[in-house]
Amino acid sequence: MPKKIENVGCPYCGVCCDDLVVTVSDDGRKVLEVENACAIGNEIFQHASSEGRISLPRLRQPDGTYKDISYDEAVDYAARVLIKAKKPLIFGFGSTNCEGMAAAAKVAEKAGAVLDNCASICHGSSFLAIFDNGYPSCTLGETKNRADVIVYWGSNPAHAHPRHMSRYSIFPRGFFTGKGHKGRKIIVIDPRYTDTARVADIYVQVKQGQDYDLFNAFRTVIRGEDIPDEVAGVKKEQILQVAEILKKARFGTIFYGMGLCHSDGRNHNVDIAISMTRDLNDFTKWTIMAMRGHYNIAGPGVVWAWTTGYPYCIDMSKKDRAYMNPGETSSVDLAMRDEVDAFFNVGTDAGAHFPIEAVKHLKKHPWITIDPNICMASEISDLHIPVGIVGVEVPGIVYRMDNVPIQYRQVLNPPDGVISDEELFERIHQRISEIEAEEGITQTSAAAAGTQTSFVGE
Amino acid sequence: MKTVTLTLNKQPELYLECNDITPDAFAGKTPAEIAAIEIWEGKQKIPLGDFFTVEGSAGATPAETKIVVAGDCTRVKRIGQQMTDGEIVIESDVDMYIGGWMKGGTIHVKGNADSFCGIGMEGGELIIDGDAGHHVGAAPRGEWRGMKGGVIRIGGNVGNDTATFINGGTIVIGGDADIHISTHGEGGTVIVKGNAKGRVGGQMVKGEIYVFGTIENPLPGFKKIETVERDVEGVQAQFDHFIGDLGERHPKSKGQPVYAHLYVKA
Amino acid sequence: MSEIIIKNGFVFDPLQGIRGDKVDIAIKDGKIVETTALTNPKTIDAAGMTVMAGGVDIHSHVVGPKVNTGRLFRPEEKLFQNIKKTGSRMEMGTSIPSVYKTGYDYARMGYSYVNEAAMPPLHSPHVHEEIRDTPIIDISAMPVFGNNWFSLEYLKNNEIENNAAYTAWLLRATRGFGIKIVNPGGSEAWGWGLNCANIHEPVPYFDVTPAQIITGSIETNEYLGLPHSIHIHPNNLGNPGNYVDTLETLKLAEGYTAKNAFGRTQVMHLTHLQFHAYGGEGFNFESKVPEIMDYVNSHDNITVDIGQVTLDETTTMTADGPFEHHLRAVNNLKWANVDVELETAAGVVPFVYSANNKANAVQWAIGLEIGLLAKDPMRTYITTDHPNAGPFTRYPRVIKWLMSQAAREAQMDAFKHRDKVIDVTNIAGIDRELTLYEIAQMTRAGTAKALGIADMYGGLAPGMDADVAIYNLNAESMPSDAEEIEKAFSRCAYMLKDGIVAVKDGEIVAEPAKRTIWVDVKVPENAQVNRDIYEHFLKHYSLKLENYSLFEEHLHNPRVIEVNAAE
Amino acid sequence: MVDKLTLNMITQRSIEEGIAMEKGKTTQEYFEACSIIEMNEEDIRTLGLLPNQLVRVTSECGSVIVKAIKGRQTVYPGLAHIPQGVWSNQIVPPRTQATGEPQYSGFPVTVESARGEKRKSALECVQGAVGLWNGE
Repeated sequence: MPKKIENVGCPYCGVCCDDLVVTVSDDGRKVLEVENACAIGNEIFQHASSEGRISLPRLRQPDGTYKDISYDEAVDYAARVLIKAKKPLIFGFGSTNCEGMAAAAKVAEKAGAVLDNCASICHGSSFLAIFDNGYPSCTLGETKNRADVIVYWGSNPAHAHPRHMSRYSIFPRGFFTGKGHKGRKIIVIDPRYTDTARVADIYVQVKQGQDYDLFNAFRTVIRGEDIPDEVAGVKKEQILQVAEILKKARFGTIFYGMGLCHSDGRNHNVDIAISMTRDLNDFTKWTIMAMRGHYNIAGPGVVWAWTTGYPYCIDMSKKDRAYMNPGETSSVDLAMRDEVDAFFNVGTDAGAHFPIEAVKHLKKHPWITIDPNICMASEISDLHIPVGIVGVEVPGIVYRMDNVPIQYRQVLNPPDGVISDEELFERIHQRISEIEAEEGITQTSAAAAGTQTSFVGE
Repeated sequence: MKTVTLTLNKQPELYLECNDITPDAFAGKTPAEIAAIEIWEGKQKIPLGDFFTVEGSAGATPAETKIVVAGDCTRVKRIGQQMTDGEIVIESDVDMYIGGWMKGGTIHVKGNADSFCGIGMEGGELIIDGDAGHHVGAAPRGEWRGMKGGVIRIGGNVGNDTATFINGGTIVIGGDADIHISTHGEGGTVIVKGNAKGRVGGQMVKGEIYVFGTIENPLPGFKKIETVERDVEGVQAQFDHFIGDLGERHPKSKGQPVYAHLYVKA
Repeated sequence: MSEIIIKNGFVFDPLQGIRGDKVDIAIKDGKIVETTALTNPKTIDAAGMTVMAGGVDIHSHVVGPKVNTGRLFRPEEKLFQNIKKTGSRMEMGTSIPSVYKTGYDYARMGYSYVNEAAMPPLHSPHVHEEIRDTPIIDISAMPVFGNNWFSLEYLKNNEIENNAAYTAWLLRATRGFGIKIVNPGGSEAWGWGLNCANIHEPVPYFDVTPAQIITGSIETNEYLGLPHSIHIHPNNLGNPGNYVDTLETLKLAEGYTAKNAFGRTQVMHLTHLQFHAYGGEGFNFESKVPEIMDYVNSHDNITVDIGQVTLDETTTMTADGPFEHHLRAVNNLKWANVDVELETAAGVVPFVYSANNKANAVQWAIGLEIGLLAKDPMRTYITTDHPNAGPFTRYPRVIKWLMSQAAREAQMDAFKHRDKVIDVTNIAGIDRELTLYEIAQMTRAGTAKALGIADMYGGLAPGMDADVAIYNLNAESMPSDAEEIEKAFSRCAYMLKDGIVAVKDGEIVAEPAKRTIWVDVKVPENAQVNRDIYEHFLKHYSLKLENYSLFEEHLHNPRVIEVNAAE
Repeated sequence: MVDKLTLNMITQRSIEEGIAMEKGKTTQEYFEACSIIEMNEEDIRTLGLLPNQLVRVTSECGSVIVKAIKGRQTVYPGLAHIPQGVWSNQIVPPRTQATGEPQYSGFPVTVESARGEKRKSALECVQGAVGLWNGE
């Protein structure tokens, strides 16, 4: 009998839809049907049970081909790479659960690695802005229940977060928003007339790269000061019109995306958006939220903050302490500066998503990919270690774009023998300890280690 | 004043972190003791003497100690970090954080410096003959108490984020500046002899900026109020005087709002 | 299994009335036992030292989303971090330490139990993940209720049974410990950028007053018979003149008596009283501690904790959303805010308390006055509302100030506005110096009793957990230099957790397993509440009911306290 | 009409890219979804192209052959878009301006006709860049 599993979380985007219904075959090996998911989410579940999944680690041979090896061999290889490197980089975690991230942090600390996640090339700018200016935000249910004005700025949920608008922002009827879309004003600010802009009440076409100037104009008119006739390609009249709507909202949310984080000024575009949100709270209630990309890309920021105090770009090479300064300890900068000498690509695809120049630099050193799937990174690695797909084969906690933890379920069994990220990292940690003991390698904090007696775990 | 000369005699595979190359750390030490000071390459701690030859001798106090660093230091970070007194001369290009958090003394880089030089500076003088990277004299991440004092002079161009959260002190840029100058500033002075690209004084509460060249994209939050005659860095000239950032909060002093001032050569 | 005997120490155990006597403490298999039960124990010689039960912190913010936001958005306080790694993990942070530093530092101070003071229910899986990673100390977490839509509706109509059923459900869903109330009604009003300025101002839309929320919550708590009482952060925090609201809030407890099987006697715990004892207005605020403490001293169904300002740079964080917004406008520093759908709101703002600032110095005096004017140290507890008034790592300093008038005077002399501070406070006229026995009351015995866990924690009677702190303080000849007191409480000579030596000479030597404490209440089936829960999740929450309750696998090493309210 | 046009390049997600990526980066769907450049009609005309012809896009750090289309999500004249992924990253400048984030959006490129050339597959792009490509 096929089995119907309800309330399944979707391992695609930061919307973290948790209302999927997945029907799986009797033997728990195949997905037969996925209900409620968007086209992309649907594809993830279908792909999990497709042919061609690999179930053993693969090691690059001198002739350039891959050879299957055992998990024990792969763990040993990975551990030795970490020990040997003066400064290994462990990057990714776009599709890992929090348990896996916690285990990876333990490995990074032990190995004196730099630990970084996809935010480094995505919403890292948001972190920089939050460091400087805070983050007046809310959970998505607040937006659904209260918001009468929604701004999408430099974000395009119609493409990147397909169910965002229907679940939380534009369309749903909430407690104080019983009229749904009819009761809301939607403002889209973007240089492109996107599919999201098509559903907007007001579309503001900002000149690419001049968002900061436009925010500055909004803030200036909100404070009652005058501005030039045109700013960032937008006419003064439209700026005044939108500013009035923002001030008169009962509750508003600004959802912003890569349009701010990836263009000139990066963090400052977000920084001034936060300043504007703060200003608007002198008039009414406004909140702001980063449209985080992957379903659990908020996760590493959360987990590593409680572990090290930093959300990303965490240099643990000193082992006693961590240090963070994007621009220096961020993956692409480390790559371009040749500042790391081993690369772990975990649950992401740096091969496809880093600028190719950065890939070339990293490729000078050992490159290990930990990912369920074949991807660009796996195809240029020295070692590819497959793991179970989180949210499909591996359960666990993930953090939604609003940092709300969602408990994900398992719907399929992983291919025979394939382990989770968490187990893999625990085994690498264990193996590093063993090798260090065998070879008498002393830690930076070796003196201190001598004072540790019995550790009783949970 | 006594001089210690360090010569980098081999290149690291990665980068060297040398926050103890300061008169403070060297003062009162023999060359052998200086050679034993620990520096870092990645997770490895190495004696300074493994990479540098140490000649000459240090003074008894930081004030009496001058350090000359020779050899190609493109891959050496953090020289002069938190130094309080004395002098450092770097003969070549140098990597990040030069003069970071420095409180006194002088550093002279004869080549270019990478990003974060003079970050969190409190006092002293940092001179870079060539270009500097991003975040010159800026605050470290999350810190709202930025540059408090001292002088930074850059001969060439700088990247973005000069003087973010500046509270005091002076930065003089000989060439052009990329976007973001004195963002969130609450004091201090930045002088750009060349052109500024844009976002000059955004979110700025108070402080001063002078631009001798042009601003490619001026912010709408700055309003011209007058044209004034000023003597800046020995140059007497007419400047258009703007106040701003009108989008930002402005405290009152004796009943009058306090603004940041931007002067652009007329 | 392991046996330990602690000999020759001066034992202070208020739960047994032991006042510094030299009593041997016997430990077997993680529990305190009679000395006769030991066969071949290892000996810890505590000669010349002070022995107490492990500390029990009644109110601290150590795990969860707003604490973590504080960690995340303050990289600057970790810039030159340089702590040698001595435990299994590195220690990062100062005002808001990482989970590892939190566990290690509490253990170093001899604490074994911390009650996390505010858990947003929606975020409970996050709270439990952090609990899992916090070493050594046992942790409970109180879900916040005072702005929760269910409770607002039920209490508006005085439906105590329904509110009780919902409370029981939420305690189980979040694996929570008790009823926390933060700025009742005000945080919901903050959903619209508003606040409830006093206990009589109705909540927008819900049309229930904070006073109704508070009395209804007391009735709910006593109906259920929970181990702890309601735990309230009252309205109008931090504003001059707020002592009036505080007194009115305290008076709401009149006529209620504690009904429970856990030895608890109070019906209301009012937290961080220091922030709520202000007279005057504007910048001219003054201490109203005598008025408040007179009331507290004469009403034994109330307990309070201090919330002592420690004059440090710290990070404020509370589920009092509007207050944090107000604070941001005061110091113009970075401001994080999270409104949590249907439940609560929280804000985080860094704050620098300075001895040069008159207001901060007055706050300092007010906090100490609370401790020094307390007639019953079993009902007044030492906290810093960590990290709001200062980090918990300053408890030893607070103890020093409470135990030494000379130390207080030294601090007052360092104030820039010394005389003005003395004018508007009472601190200069108080010569009381608290004793070690009183400190033990304020830091473990009293707090354990108020939390309803005094059968396990806070004392050294046979049968209790073998959580023991041994301080390098000779009770018979206390040091003349008060700094020695601070030093001794900062890094204890020994800290034992469940009979395992976790700290020796102030350093972590082992990381024994820690627990999650939660309260499971049985209530009669309640169809209406079940329906309300179903409806709100169907229409208003942004996630599914089935994914809201904590999955069993995310609860770590639980210790459940069972309560039966079904009869 | 000109041979070369300088445009301002941005790279962002598209839903086609998202679906295809989950299917696999070596699939034809991914190839079709990502090896394209969306330009304003006016700019396509200025280059003397018809929609769906191949162009070479060159930035400060490299060049890539993609198909020029008039996207559904229109860009204004002077702006161009390649969906995030393998092809866009052949030309994205890795400079981060000390933020950690490469210049994924807002960098100058020149676009010119690439008649007679062909688009590389994803694998050829990436493996080729690191010396691992050994033909189909």
